[in-house]
Amino acid sequence: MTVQIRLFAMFRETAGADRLEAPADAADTVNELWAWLVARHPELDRHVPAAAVNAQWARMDARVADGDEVAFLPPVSGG
Amino acid sequence: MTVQIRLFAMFRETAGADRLEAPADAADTVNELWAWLVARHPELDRHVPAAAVNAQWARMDARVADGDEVAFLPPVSGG
Amino acid sequence: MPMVELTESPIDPRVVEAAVARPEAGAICTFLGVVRNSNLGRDVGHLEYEAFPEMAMPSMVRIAEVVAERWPGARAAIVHRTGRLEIGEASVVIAVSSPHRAEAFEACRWAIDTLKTAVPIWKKEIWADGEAWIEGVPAGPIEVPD
Amino acid sequence: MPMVELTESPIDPRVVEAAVARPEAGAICTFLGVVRNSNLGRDVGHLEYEAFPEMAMPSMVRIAEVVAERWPGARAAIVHRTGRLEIGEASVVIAVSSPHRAEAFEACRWAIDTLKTAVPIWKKEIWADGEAWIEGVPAGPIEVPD
Repeated sequence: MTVQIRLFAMFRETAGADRLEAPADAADTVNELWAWLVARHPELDRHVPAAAVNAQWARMDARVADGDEVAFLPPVSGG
Repeated sequence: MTVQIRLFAMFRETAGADRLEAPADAADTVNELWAWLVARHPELDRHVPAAAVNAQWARMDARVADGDEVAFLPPVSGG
Repeated sequence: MPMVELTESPIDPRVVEAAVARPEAGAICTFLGVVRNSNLGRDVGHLEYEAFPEMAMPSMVRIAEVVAERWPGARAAIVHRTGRLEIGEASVVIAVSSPHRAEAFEACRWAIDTLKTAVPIWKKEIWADGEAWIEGVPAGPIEVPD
Repeated sequence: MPMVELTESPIDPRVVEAAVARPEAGAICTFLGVVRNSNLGRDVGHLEYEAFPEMAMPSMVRIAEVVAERWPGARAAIVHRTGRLEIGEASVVIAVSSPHRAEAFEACRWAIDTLKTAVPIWKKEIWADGEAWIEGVPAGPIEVPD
């Protein structure tokens, strides 16, 4: 009963991991999951992420369910 | 004592020649030289040429001197 | 299906161009994003690009689809590089073909502008004396232009 | 000196692009004019291009010079084909590099628009049942854009 977290680029390097696992009861929403993550990696606190649930764009108040994969994305800079 | 005329594309095919020679006293201006040419190739009469003297853009009232090369250019369609 | 790729290998712009060539297309506009030797006054040694492939791919496919929907007769191909890139290498190549040139330029410009703001890809600059991830713009779903 | 050419041989866009690549250029916009299989509702068999080389060459050089003057840091290369061209072949390739992409797109667009209206080159369409020279616009000196 877990939620998968994926991190990229600056977030990945800051947290020192590209994937993390949170217990399913850690958060009801994307926003709460970010707070759970920041509690463990306070260096992330100054950042404002975009989020995706199961590789679909999601608002920070979107609900998170058991088995979801939630990605937190820094501002993009491709091209 | 002559003026060289150069023709391109539609004008060249209409006149059946890419180079013609006019006597230097055939025309004092580019416009008069065009009239001289049209008199010999009346099929050109419906066209409005741009002109160049010695490979430089020229107005139709520009003067023509002995030894000049005058080019008559149909509307361009490159690219 | 439009040609859309993420690749760790050098991009051949002619392959991208060829993917959009069609007998009815009179114009092809190709954009290359190239790694520059400096940015904001600092000398750049090399770049590293990272993508979230499961989102970046559908996002680039969507850009190519919008090009075909929004500009009648237009087709787009998009290839983005990932991994380590040296100065002068192409990080992204976008080719757009269309019957006439105005649409090719306009759609190609929209495609690269949108890619830079909507596709989950990040670049890190590596200098002689340090490095930093470049923070661009908050990403989100692609909006179809008017 | 900018790369500017008239050629009877197929144009290699890579060579044109390479002529403007520089370590400080982050963007290259390349335009290909391609022979289409139809125009104004008629099936085109092939095209023939004719140039007045003594004027077309300096005219194209001037376009490349204006690009470098008008758009800081921009460089242009221009190659135009002459003679017989088949469907799908490139009649003209223009590549513009610049530090950032906005200038590359804008200068490349200006260069092809200007080439089409100012350079003494003409095309003839050959159909199954006839042929005609295409009458474009009255040509004249190149004007520097604002």
